[in-house]
Amino acid sequence: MALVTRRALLRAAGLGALALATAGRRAWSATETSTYIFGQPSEFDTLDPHLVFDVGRVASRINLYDSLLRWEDNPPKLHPWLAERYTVSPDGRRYTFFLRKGAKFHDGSEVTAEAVRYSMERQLALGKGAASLFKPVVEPGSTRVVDRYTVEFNLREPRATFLATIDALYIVNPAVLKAHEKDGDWGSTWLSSNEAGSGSYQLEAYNPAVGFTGRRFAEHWLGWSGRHVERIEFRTIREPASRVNALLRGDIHATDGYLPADLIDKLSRSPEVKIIEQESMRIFVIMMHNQRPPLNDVHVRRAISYAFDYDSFINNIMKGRVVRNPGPIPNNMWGAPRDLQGYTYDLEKAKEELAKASVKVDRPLEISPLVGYPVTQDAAVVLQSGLRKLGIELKIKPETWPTLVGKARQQETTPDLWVLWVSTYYADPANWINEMYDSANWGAWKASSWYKNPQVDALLREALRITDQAQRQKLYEKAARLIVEEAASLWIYNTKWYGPFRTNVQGVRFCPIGNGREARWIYLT
Amino acid sequence: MSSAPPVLEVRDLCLRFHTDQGTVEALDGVNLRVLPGEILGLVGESGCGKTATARAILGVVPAPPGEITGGRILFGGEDLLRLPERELARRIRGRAITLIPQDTLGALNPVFPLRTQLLDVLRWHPPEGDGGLWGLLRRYGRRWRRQALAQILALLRQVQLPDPEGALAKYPHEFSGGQRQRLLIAMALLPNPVLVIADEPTTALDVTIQAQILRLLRRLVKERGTSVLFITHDLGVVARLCDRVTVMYAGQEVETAPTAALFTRPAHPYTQQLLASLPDHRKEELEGIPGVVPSLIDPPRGCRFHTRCSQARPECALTRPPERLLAPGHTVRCHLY
Amino acid sequence: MAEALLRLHDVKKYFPLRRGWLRRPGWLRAVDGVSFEVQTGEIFGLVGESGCGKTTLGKTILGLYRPTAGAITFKGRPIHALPPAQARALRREIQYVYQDPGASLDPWWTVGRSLHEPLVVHTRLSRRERQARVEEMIHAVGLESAHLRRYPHEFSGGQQRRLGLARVLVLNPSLVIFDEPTSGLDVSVQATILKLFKELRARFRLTYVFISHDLSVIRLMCQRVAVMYLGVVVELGSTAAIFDTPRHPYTRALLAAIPRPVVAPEGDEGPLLEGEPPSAQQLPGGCRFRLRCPLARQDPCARLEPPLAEVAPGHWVACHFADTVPSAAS
Amino acid sequence: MRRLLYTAKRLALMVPTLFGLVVLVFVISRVIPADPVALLAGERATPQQIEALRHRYGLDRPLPVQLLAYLRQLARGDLGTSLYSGRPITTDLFGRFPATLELTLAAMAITVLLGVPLGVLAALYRNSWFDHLLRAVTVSGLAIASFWLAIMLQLLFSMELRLLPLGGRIGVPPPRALTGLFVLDALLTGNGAALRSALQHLCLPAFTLAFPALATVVRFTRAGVLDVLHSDFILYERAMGLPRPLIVGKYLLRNAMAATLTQIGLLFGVLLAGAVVVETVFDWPGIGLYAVNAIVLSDYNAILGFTLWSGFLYVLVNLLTDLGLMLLDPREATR
Amino acid sequence: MSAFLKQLYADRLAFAGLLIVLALGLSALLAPALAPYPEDVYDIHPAQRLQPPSRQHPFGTNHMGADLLSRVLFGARITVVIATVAVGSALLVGVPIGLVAGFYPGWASELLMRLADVFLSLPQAVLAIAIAQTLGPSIPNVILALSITYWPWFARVVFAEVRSLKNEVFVEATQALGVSPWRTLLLHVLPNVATPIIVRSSIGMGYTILTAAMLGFLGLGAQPPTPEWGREIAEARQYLPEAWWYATFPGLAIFVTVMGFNLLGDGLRDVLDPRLRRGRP
Repeated sequence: MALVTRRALLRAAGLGALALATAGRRAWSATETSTYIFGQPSEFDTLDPHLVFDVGRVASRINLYDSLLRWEDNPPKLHPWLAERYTVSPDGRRYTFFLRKGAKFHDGSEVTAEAVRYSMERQLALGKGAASLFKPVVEPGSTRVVDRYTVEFNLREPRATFLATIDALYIVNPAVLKAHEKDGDWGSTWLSSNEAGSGSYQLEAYNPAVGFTGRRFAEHWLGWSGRHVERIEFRTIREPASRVNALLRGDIHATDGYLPADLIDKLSRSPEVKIIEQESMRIFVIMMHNQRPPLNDVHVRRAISYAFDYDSFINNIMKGRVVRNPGPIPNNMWGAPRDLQGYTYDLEKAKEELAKASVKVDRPLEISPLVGYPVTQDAAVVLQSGLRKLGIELKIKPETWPTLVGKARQQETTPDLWVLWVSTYYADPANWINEMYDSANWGAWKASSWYKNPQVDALLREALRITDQAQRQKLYEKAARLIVEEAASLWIYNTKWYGPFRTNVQGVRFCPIGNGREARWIYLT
Repeated sequence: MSSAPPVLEVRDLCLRFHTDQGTVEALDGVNLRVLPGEILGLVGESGCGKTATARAILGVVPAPPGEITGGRILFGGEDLLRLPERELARRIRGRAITLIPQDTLGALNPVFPLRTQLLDVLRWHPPEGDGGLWGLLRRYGRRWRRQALAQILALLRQVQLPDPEGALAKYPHEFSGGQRQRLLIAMALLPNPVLVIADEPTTALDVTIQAQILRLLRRLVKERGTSVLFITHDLGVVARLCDRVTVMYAGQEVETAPTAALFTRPAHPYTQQLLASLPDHRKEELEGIPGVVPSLIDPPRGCRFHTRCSQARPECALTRPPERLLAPGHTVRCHLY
Repeated sequence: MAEALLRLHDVKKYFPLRRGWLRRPGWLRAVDGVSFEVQTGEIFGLVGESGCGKTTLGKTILGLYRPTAGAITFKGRPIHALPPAQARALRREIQYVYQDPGASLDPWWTVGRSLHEPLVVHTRLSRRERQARVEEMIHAVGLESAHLRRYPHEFSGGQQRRLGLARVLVLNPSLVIFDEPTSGLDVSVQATILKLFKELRARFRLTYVFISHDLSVIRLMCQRVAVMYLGVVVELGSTAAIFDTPRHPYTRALLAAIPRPVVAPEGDEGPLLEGEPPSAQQLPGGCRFRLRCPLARQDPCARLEPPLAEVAPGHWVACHFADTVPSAAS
Repeated sequence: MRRLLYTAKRLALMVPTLFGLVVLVFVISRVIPADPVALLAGERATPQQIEALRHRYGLDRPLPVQLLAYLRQLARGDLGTSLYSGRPITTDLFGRFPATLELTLAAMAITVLLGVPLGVLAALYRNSWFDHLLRAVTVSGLAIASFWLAIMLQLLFSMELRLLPLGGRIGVPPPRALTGLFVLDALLTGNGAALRSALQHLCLPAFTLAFPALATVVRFTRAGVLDVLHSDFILYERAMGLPRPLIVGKYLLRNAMAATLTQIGLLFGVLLAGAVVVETVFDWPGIGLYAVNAIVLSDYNAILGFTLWSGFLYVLVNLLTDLGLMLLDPREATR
Repeated sequence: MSAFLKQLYADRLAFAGLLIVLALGLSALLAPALAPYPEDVYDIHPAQRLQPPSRQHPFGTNHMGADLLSRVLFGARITVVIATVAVGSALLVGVPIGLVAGFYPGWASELLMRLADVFLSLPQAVLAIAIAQTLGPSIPNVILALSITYWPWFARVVFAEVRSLKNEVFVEATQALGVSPWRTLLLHVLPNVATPIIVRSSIGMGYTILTAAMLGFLGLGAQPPTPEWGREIAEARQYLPEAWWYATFPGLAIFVTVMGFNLLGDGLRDVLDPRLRRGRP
């Protein structure tokens, strides 16, 4: 009775809405070619490039700011950017960058070595975002301005990954920031809603709830080919389904490439949308607490690794849109052993391993998926189902990302297991294997498996000290095998990037670091 | 006794209420006449149909559950029961016939100041020939309002309401019960009606206030020559106020007489026993009426009093006694006569 | 003369006034110095218009209100400041019949259970003994045992009065206070109820305090009467004295205002009071009746509150002009 | 004068309630099991650094001292800083409040403009088929989970029929900000495209939000009108020959509205709470969505700020309701 | 009792409400027997994910390939437990507070009611969100949050009823008879406020179920694999519009259940009102 009523009511309301909708169809379609609109999955809480260092909100950094070097394309290649060239001292501790002349900030002033020095000091002082990359090697105050266009970084020790990470240091305009500085905050209150960069686009409007728009910076040092857009808009649309619908209807031109598989399927059926498929470097991992019983027993960890139904997860739930990644380094990154088999779903072997274990699994284990990321939860449920068949109870206790990051800092508070992606912050195996399994990194969330193996430690540290890639590759492959052998974590898949774009979007250059958010190459037809 | 035609004549009025428990025969052939300029008392105990009669005359019996099943209500030669609702509201209610209600606080709208309520009564009951839309619009004008307020104030002074100017802006709850009753009298007299129906207007008041109000009401209506149908259960009030009395019992009228005659020579056994029930220190023992008022869902046939009547005869249970004239103006319905 | 059953001495009951949110201090002087005695076996009438404090006084005697000042003695024992438990125990002897006894019965309880309750609380009778007592009483008030299984709303107004009476009489009290026991009743029912009251008093040797605004009922029922006006007794005396030779102008006006079922010649209604009584929250100084009094003068009425003085044996009046008032009423 | 006094009294009564609210929120905030400071400190902070921060924010002091400090901070209009964006919570809330306000007002408008007439009609035609139909609708209105209704509406109107946008607040560049309410701004600036888009985006969320409230208003209006309909003064007004439209439209409605108005005040709380889920489903960038974001990010300061702000609004609206009631019914002021 | 049922039966909607509530109780109790695939609460079959309603799966399957009907049935358990415990504990706290505060005016009572007012000065759902969020997502915490936010409603209702009951003549009359206050409170006052308490409880069950579902929807409630209805809907969102059944059926379950409690509450209000109550002959 009530249902019929409601349906009738809906139909009536629908007729009313029809009148509204047909009248305004064109109004919300982005048909003009001068503005590029991107559907952004998460909000830009802050625009300060030194506060945030995540993949989701890279767009404000990469489009409004420049760095010394920039990763482009896939596989990623490091291109000169604000710096024309650089030199490394023989001991591998001094990096000198030579800036191109004439690069301008948006206020018209020139980008100088002082700006680079200021940016590094600011990044270190704020202690957030990319600071974790530089803190271990760059002492505050150690950066030197050689001349107006030359700056040198003096590292504490040789670091093979320093170059790979230097694109994470975004150069800000010191003059502007000093003008807005309050109580020694390095201007961060002001910069959270404003911009002081030299990037390809300059900020036009910003509302944390809605997103931001940028206008093309005509005087950008790289110049413009003529194939570009005048305005860019990154509009926050949190729900994946909403983004997909907006894209299908043409409200937006593009959205993120890590959509749930079902939605990618749906998009791929539309003639108005093209999907650009790229190998990415974003591995999906279930961390295990290697120091806490019963997980400190390698047999228990192996049993758990055998209890996850990888194929079912990848083929059914992920619809085959990801690839199995059996080890700690993305398959498509050098350093990943080509022939590594890894673990398979095999309950018999799992039971055997359990039998070999010296400790009994006598308590329910806890796993924490990430709130707001359904795939992590799905993985937890799949593991839960497998472990249940071994007689192990797995409790699911979702936590938010910040909470987990906080908890993963200490052994006592780190959950038994937790689910996450490790993305490409810089294109080097160290981004994964070093940060995750070198016990020197204990205390950072990436290292929250609390894995410790002196042999692995030695291999990984050696790999950081030397710069020869072939040599490093061998060290990494060896370390990777050891880590997999000891089942330090569950490595499940490496993401593929399925960038959905309206068919009139051209010039997309995907790079795992920028995730296709860099707008400067894009134009509309 | 005037021989002029009655202002209001109710003939054989029958009224039912349909309830969950059954059909209540609230009125079963009620007759009464109000003569020009007189105050007719309608007296009876609770549930005897006094108020239902008043509502039927005003045409405000809630229907459903109420249903008027027979009779006529003649007013100025017209049968009010046959008038359409619109006509009733326009010409009769609040114009030719007005009401003084019992519950003074409940009857006044609590959220409007007095002025609004008084003005609306006047505004919607203009003198004949000014009923069109233009007339109505004019009556929302300032000039009409000034005149109307003057008229209202004059009347408020007549009912001796203290501070009449200030009273206009006040709300009902800001007056005492006695003051509200004065107000309601003023409101009832405002359209200069032919007939005022007063439904137990002094029941809730203290005796000293009641005496004031009764005296005021009698003076005002006598000055204006307005007829009054005064409903009460208090025989003392009847004696003080009314010219004639009609006594009702269980939905029927049983006796009508000039007031003095009723108290000195009550004819109907019910009237007699009612008078005997009045507390009187000179009598050693009080006489109540034995038994209880019959249920009106399935009322006794014939004379409805016969179940409690000490002088009942067999025919009393069969037919309702016809009206008999005992003396000029004194009629009774009883088989004894 | 024996010791009075109940004695009130200068009893006052004030209620604090909360006016506005600032709680300006102020008192509603509901009962403002009342003294009288009630003899064993008599019916004592308390008469006055609404707001004169008669109900408050009744509840103060019962102990539901604690008097602000003054003393109440019952059977020679002061009862105005008893601790709660003792005050409750005293209610076995003093009972109160509410104006609307139907409302004084718990709607969820059968009448029988309600009638049992006083016995459960005050006695250690067995269930069977209680039942016998309750049945005796229900018959005494003219109802039947079958009625005990019904609920209060199933009774008519007159029957509810009888139930109320039965409920207070099961305890066999010595003093019963009636609060407007017949208001709202039709005269024919009122007559039978009043008759019942008289019968029961004789049968159970009760003393009544009869609170009413209805002078004719008071005159019929009571031996002695106190007339109250705005919290004080203005006249006190035998029924005959009050009704035949009223001394206080208020009593006279009250008597004149009663509508009597006698047709009087036009205009002969006697003196009517003008105006309305002032609010008990803002009493005038001096005599509190003076604003409506036909006899009032500036001096002494506005200056002095007249004391209750004996003008004839057993006849007390509180008026400066008690002597000058013509002693014969209509 | 009496009205003024009444207003003052109501305002004075607000103070202890607000104080209690602050204490309540404070208590909730101090039983947090997780450690907000650890979040604030960043990823590689040492225990010493965390301790220093704890000291800096006064979190190592006794609770009463902290409460005092919190009160002082609130007195300055400072709700604290978002642990995530680093901006003052007040800035964040004020930036998003217009969106919520617009949504709430639209829902309230639908509720009142539709609910009151429907309630009056249902009462006047009691027990008719219309009344029964309306009863069915209102009963379901109170039983439906608003997030589910929202999803079902999206499913029908946005995904299947493709008539209305799935979410968001506007599909074109927003109109120049004058009031922050897009519909109003678009009207004021004569921006037709923005107006159309804003209205289209407003349709579903406003209706979703309004639906349960609508049910309440219809029920209470109906009950109120029925109550008044049987009152003595309506009978008296009829007996005094006032025309029915005047009685219904003027005398009856004003009385019946008292009950409805009280409900409308209470409903505001329902709408505010409803906004949390409705904004989530429809991606409406208001304070509700902000709160949900804050939940996802464990941004305690933001959640508490939102809670406090909601409580404040709610108390304020109830105050306004009471004042409205006083204007509507003069007896209120003397109570 | 039979008279009571008869009256309830006469009010067809209320009776429908009673039937729904009984059905809910039954399915909660008998979920393991009724559900076609009771194992699917834990088990997953990714190969059969998101299948539309069919004979094998009348409600279809979810994104893990579990039978939705089974999960909805088991969800009734969670719902019944959450609502019963939350309303029950709110009742245990709120009713005594309201009773005592209403019957014994004084500063302590005033303080208690002021405290209730403070709780009521926040929209209940907002407060529940704040509490559930600070406590962390789990069913006990949801119950706690709901109880903390719901007791003031009982206290308020009971307080107001007791206040007006105190002015009823029959309560004063028991005092006049010399009945002790505690006896009056328990034997006379409490039964007379039973009706509003029962009605409040029934409607409160519906309301609590809605709020609990909302918390679940926001991810503040039960955790997987618990088949809680609100969370199911949240999970289902990303599979719309294709897997329409996934969001539809848990929502319908909420709708029907809450409707049942509301109808029952409405009906009880009429049936239990002592003024309308007909005594037995």
